Amino acid sequence: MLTAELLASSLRMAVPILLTAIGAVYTERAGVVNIGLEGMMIVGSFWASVGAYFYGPFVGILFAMLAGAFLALIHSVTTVTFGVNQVVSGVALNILAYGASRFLSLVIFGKATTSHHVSGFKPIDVPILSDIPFLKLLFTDISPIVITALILVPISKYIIDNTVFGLRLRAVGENPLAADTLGINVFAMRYAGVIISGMLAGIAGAYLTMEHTGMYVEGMTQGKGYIAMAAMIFGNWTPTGTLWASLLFGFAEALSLRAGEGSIIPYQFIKMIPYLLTLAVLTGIVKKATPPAASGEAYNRSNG
Amino acid sequence: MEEAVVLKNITKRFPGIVANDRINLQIQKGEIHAIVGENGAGKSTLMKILAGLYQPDEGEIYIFGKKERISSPNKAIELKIGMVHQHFMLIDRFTVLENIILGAEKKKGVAIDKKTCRQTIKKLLDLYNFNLDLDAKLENISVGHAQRVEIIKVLYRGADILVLDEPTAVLAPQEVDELFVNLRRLKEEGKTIIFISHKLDEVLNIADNITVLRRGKAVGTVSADSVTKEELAKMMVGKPVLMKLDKAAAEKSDVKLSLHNIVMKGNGGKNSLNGVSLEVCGGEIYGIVGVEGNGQKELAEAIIGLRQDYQGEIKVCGKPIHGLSIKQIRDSGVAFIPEDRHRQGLVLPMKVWENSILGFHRKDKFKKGMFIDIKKAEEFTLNNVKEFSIMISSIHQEIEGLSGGNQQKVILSRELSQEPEVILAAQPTRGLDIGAMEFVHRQLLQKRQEGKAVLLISADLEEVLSLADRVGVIFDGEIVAEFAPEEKTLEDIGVYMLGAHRKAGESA
Amino acid sequence: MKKDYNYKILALKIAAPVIAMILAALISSLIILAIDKNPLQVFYTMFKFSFSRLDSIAIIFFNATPLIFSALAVSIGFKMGLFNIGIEGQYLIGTFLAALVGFSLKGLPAIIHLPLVIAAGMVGGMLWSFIPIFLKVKRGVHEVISTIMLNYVAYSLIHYLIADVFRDKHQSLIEGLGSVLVRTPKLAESALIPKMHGFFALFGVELPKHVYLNWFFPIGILLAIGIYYLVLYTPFGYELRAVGHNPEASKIAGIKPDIVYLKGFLLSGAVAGLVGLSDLLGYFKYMDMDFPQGYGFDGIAVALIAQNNPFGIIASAMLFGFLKRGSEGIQALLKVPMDTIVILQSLMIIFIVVITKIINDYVKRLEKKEAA
Amino acid sequence: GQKAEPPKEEKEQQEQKPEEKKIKVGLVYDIGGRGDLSFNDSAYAGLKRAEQEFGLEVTDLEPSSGGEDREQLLRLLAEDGYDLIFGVGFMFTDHIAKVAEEFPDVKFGLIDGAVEDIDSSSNISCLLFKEHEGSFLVGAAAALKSKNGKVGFIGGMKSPLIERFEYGYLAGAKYVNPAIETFSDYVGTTGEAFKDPVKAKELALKQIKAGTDVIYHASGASGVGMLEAAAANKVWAIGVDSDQSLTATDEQKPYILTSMLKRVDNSVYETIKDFIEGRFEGGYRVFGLDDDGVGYAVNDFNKDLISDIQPKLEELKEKVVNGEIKVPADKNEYEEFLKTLK
Ligand SMILES: Nc1ncnc2c1ncn2[C@@H]1O[C@H](COP(=O)(O)OP(=O)(O)OP(=O)(O)O)[C@@H](O)[C@H]1O
Ligand SMILES: Nc1ncnc2c1ncn2[C@@H]1O[C@H](COP(=O)(O)OP(=O)(O)OP(=O)(O)O)[C@@H](O)[C@H]1O
Ligand SMILES: [Mg+2]
Ligand SMILES: [Mg+2]
Repeated sequence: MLTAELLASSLRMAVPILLTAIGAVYTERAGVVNIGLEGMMIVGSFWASVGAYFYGPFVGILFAMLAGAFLALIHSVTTVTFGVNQVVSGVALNILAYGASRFLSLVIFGKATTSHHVSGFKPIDVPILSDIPFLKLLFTDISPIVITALILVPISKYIIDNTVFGLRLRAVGENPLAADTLGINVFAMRYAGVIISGMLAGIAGAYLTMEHTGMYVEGMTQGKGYIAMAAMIFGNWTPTGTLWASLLFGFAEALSLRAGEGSIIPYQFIKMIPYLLTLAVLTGIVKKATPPAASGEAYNRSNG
Repeated sequence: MEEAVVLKNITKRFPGIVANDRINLQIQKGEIHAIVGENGAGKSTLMKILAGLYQPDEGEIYIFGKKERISSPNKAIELKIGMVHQHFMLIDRFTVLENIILGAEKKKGVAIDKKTCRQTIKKLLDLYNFNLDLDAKLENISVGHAQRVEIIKVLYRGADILVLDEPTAVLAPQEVDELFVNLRRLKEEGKTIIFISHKLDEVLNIADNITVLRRGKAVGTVSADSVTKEELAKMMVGKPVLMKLDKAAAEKSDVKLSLHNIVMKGNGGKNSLNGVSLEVCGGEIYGIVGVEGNGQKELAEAIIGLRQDYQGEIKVCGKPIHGLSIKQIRDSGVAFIPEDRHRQGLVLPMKVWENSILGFHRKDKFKKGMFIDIKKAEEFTLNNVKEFSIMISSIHQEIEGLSGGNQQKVILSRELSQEPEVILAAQPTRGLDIGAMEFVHRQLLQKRQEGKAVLLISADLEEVLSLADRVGVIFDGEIVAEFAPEEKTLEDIGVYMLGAHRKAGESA
Repeated sequence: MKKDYNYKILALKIAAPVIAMILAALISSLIILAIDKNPLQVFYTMFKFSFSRLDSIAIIFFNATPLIFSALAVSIGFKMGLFNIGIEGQYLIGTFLAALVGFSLKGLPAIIHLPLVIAAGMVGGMLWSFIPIFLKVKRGVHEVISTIMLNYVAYSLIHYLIADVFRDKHQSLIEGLGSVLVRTPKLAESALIPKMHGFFALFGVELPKHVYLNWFFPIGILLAIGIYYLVLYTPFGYELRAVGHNPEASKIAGIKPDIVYLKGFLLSGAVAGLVGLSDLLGYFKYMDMDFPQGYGFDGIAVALIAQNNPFGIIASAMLFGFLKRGSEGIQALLKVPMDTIVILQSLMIIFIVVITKIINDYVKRLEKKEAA
Repeated sequence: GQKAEPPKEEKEQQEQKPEEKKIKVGLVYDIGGRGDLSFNDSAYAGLKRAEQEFGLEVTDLEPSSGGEDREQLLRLLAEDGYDLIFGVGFMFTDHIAKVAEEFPDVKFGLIDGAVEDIDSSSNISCLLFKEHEGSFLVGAAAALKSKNGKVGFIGGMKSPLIERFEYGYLAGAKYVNPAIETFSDYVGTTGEAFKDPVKAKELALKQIKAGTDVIYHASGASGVGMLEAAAANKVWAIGVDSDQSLTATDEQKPYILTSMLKRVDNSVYETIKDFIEGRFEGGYRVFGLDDDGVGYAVNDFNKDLISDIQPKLEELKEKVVNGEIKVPADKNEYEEFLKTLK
């Protein structure tokens, strides 16, 4: 069952989850819960089609990032500046993203549910890896975005663990008051975290549109934004952990596609795996989850 | 000689209270300047203003002669002012190193230059021969070490003016001594140190000059070697409190509350309660004094049933209560006035009348069928409001809007109106103005007349001495001495509180 | 002085949603202009179409019905400071259990069958709300994440049950052509909820045949009133609010927060279990793969706009019902895509939460000034 | 950039003068609506054609994402004085039945759905298609073109309708080459399965890796994922419903062997035409190979690709039309059919 082909499929399925989940790590480590990731993926997938259709893949990515960032900016303003409930804001943004994308698609492409065909980046081979027999299938003509996503893991791990930015990001997520007393701009850090998450979610959407199917189709994110949150939790709020979790979830999805007629467990149950695993993690059955201490709490100095 | 800090007419108001009232203060460069005052005197507030956390409503600040607006913590750091907060500002999940450098990281490109940081810190550690494991996660180190981290944090930022807010409140005596050695060395280095405390011996020991705050006002600055502890105490508390007089004799009845050898684990291996035994009779006020964090909180929580993880036996009116729910304990006749009224005593967004039946809302007298009998509850509240002369616009007002004193009165009225046999009062007057304070005191005395048992836990020595029939000094989770108030002077008690010759005197 | 300052607060609290709606409407107008339509004409048509016709008004009530239940369920969570984002899953499970009881039991008198079906719905909702609250109380799992996960588990589970287990195999094809629905068998007549036509007829109001307004609407209203009194005037409701605002103080006062959370969440789940029943028992008469989804999230919005006030919830559910009906109108009559209304709704939510927050903070400052 | 058409219709509505009353034709899509690259689009094409030809006033509407308001939209059109109203998709079956009863003077067209016991006097005309017959031909084409002797099918939402595509296709393949190996996958079990190109692509890649070199899909918009995968791996793809060679990208066109045409557009057009000419008939109207209601696409892009097998396909078409071959429409019939091959 565990063929290279299955792994390749798992990887493709994992990438959008991974990109968004890494974003989730940034926003959550900064202490802001971002349920709106699903919506940010949606606008990403749509705007990528616009950018790519009129100006080519690079603009596609750019548009996707900007769109995601824009939604994230709204989330920051409402939750960080005004301190409204982070979940509420996220929920509202998801509805907005859905409606706005359908509407704009109608205006721009003349149909609410699909864009025109767009073409993505040229697939590439990863130098060394693509020569290794077993990995060949995994690393020959794959999307540059896949590679970007994988590279982002160590980079993000480095940023979060070893850079000034990362340290301060984690600080405002753990104890904003303490960070504040040390002259760290809590709001700025949180804005940064949220907006990074928006950009990455946007890229994830772009990946679906440009690289995977060559077309934007309404609802093509299929709730991957939520799975990404699950992956982030399952990965224990760490980039590396998120990688493992995303691959695991991607694997589950790839598996569910192969559980056709004949399989013993109905594929609906295989579809549940990511969610059940996440619950298990949160419950401490698999391993103890340790969310950032101040995650989900608005900060304003007077209550400090 | 140059003045490091000059405060002119600093005023800071909080809802219902003037925390700092036109405070003037001069601090010379290179001195250790102590600020003393009772709880709620306004010490922390004043220092938070200096650290840029609060903005004063009025007044001017001069740092090294220059007029400054300390608009933010950043500004304070620029001005080389560093503060060690009463409640530590540390991040549990960070390492010691990360905690120290946070916000003042030495960079190599975008990355943190951990190596240079480490060296810089090592230098400081050696200079003041602190020992600290820089790679330990903060959640795993002791309070004493955490405090060192805070101090190093400040030095690492090159602060010349150090503010330490009640640094000793959490320290064991020998740790206190170490701290003092370090402070003296810092002074030699030419640093200016502002040292906050309400412990007189300490202050006299370490400080050059002492400023006394009382109820938000600066009542004077004296030099340490020209003042005695008595004089200081007098300045702190103000003129001897009147109500001492109308404390009529009440005849003690039988034991209503008894604790037998209570032991409770604390964090860091050592017990927070270490075999506490005491008895409170009806018609008696038993006062517990001690340095904060010596087990007062735990004691109260054990009695009210908030914590069950203790050995030993607690009896209320002869009945053991270990394992009973909080509700059951309350029903068995225990009233509780918690030390933090906002967090533990009230539901701020709810109405006055709702708060005044909190915990008793299921009592039959407040029920009509399946509903709460609003009418009864309102009558009840209005009655309390009259009896306790609570100042409110309406009992349908959210209790948030009330001043601290009136909020405390609501709690008091609620707890005392249920005819309790045992009254457990923790810091009942913290942060109250004199009027409210006197009122609370009179209420407690009245209950005493009525033959109830009152256990009064307070950090306010004067309060305890003026109210209690018997006083127990708690240190390290033990009652180290027990005596009648008139038997001991302030300094004797201070000595017990600091744990020197424990079990001295006619101990329990 | 105190008095009129209380009125001021009241005024502010009411102002919040109004301002939000105006802002949202303004932005939506820009959107409408973008597709060169006339906003005024669009809004006018929405109102005219919705309120100048008997059936529209009844349909607005019908549209509002599920939202009333789901918003009430959400608000119960909010009251105790918990976020039940799992209404979605809870009503799917509830609806399915109701359907199951509806089509598997036969020959019962309606007087017994209908109550059974409704009870089944509530049980289903409670079942699905028990898991997250149990995990929270016992294992400290945050309810937002767990309920989101459980929503997805519910989707898959329901799809499995409908497609593979209880699928109606007895739908006839004509000449073996056309197609049949992937759905449960039709529910027994005795399980269905009666329409309200007869009732309105008593007042000489003849509802058109195609209106599906049924007795779940009045049930929803009664429930709202019930919950209003429960929350404000019963010891349990009192505890809900106390724990919601300050668990620690409540605990010290002798209330057990965990018990309150448990009871409250189960209640919320039970109400959530009713969300889908108006559609199931009053319209579709079977549950299929495309059973309406999203009532849970709309309910959050409705509850927010109403600031969790049960009567406000009825009003804002009506508002959403109107927006839905209106969007059908402008789509059919002016060819304006319904998505403009979706956008309008989401903007409204965002503005509401922000403005409400600002106003509440301002009110707090007012009160502190009062005190100082 | 392409701009939306709607303004055109809108102008007509405004310019419309009361005296010369145009015939009004309305159409309500199934979820997915226009742009589903499938029968919604096809229906729209038919509507447009009729509009141009007969100068009608037309409106096309889309139900909300849940589809609860299908019935309302039908009714609104009926009330708004539309003379002929189409419901696209079997989801409309119950709704059209209800609305048609309320508006006996309005005619209705139901695509893919069958309202029970109605006759020619009814105001509902159910437009049904023998998708299995068309699928049979493309199945044969697939088998004829497959070098590896492996052909695949990808369906959208698992349902009897899509299964008819599946088994017709498999039968066609087996008919020309009983030894051929077949693969079938479905994207999902809900309406969502018609908008999930990501999954469709993965399924296609899976089949391709398994050696399949011709893949046919009946999965609406999800299909673009399959086309993408096929082109990328240089294997044959077979489109569905409308001629997908025409909408595909230049990279994809060379690999689209043909498309199974389900002429929803014709059925809509025909129905409108009959109505205008006063020949509207209720009941069931079946479109099959005989009347070109279904078939396979030949266009500038693929005519050279299939010229070699076209004679064979025409021959099979003949056999199906004259009943020599009875194409299976579901699993059981398919298994029966296989026996007859041995
Ligand atoms: N197989 C796995 N499945 C899920 N999570 C994993 C797995 N392996 C490791 N993790 C998670 O990855 C996280 C990080 O991995 P690792 O311990 O190798 O480096 P790390 O320094 O913890 O990473 P980071 O710097 O991102 O925290 C771990 O905390 C763990 O939660
Ligand atoms: N953020 C705040 N909001 C409202 N009131 C406050 C706030 N901070 C302090 N107060 C009040 O101001 C008064 C002074 O508080 P402060 O903490 O300065 O006293 P303190 O001298 O530090 O007492 P302690 O010895 O207990 O630390 C107290 O009555 C306190 O309740
Ligand atoms: Mg790590
Ligand atoms: Mg203080």
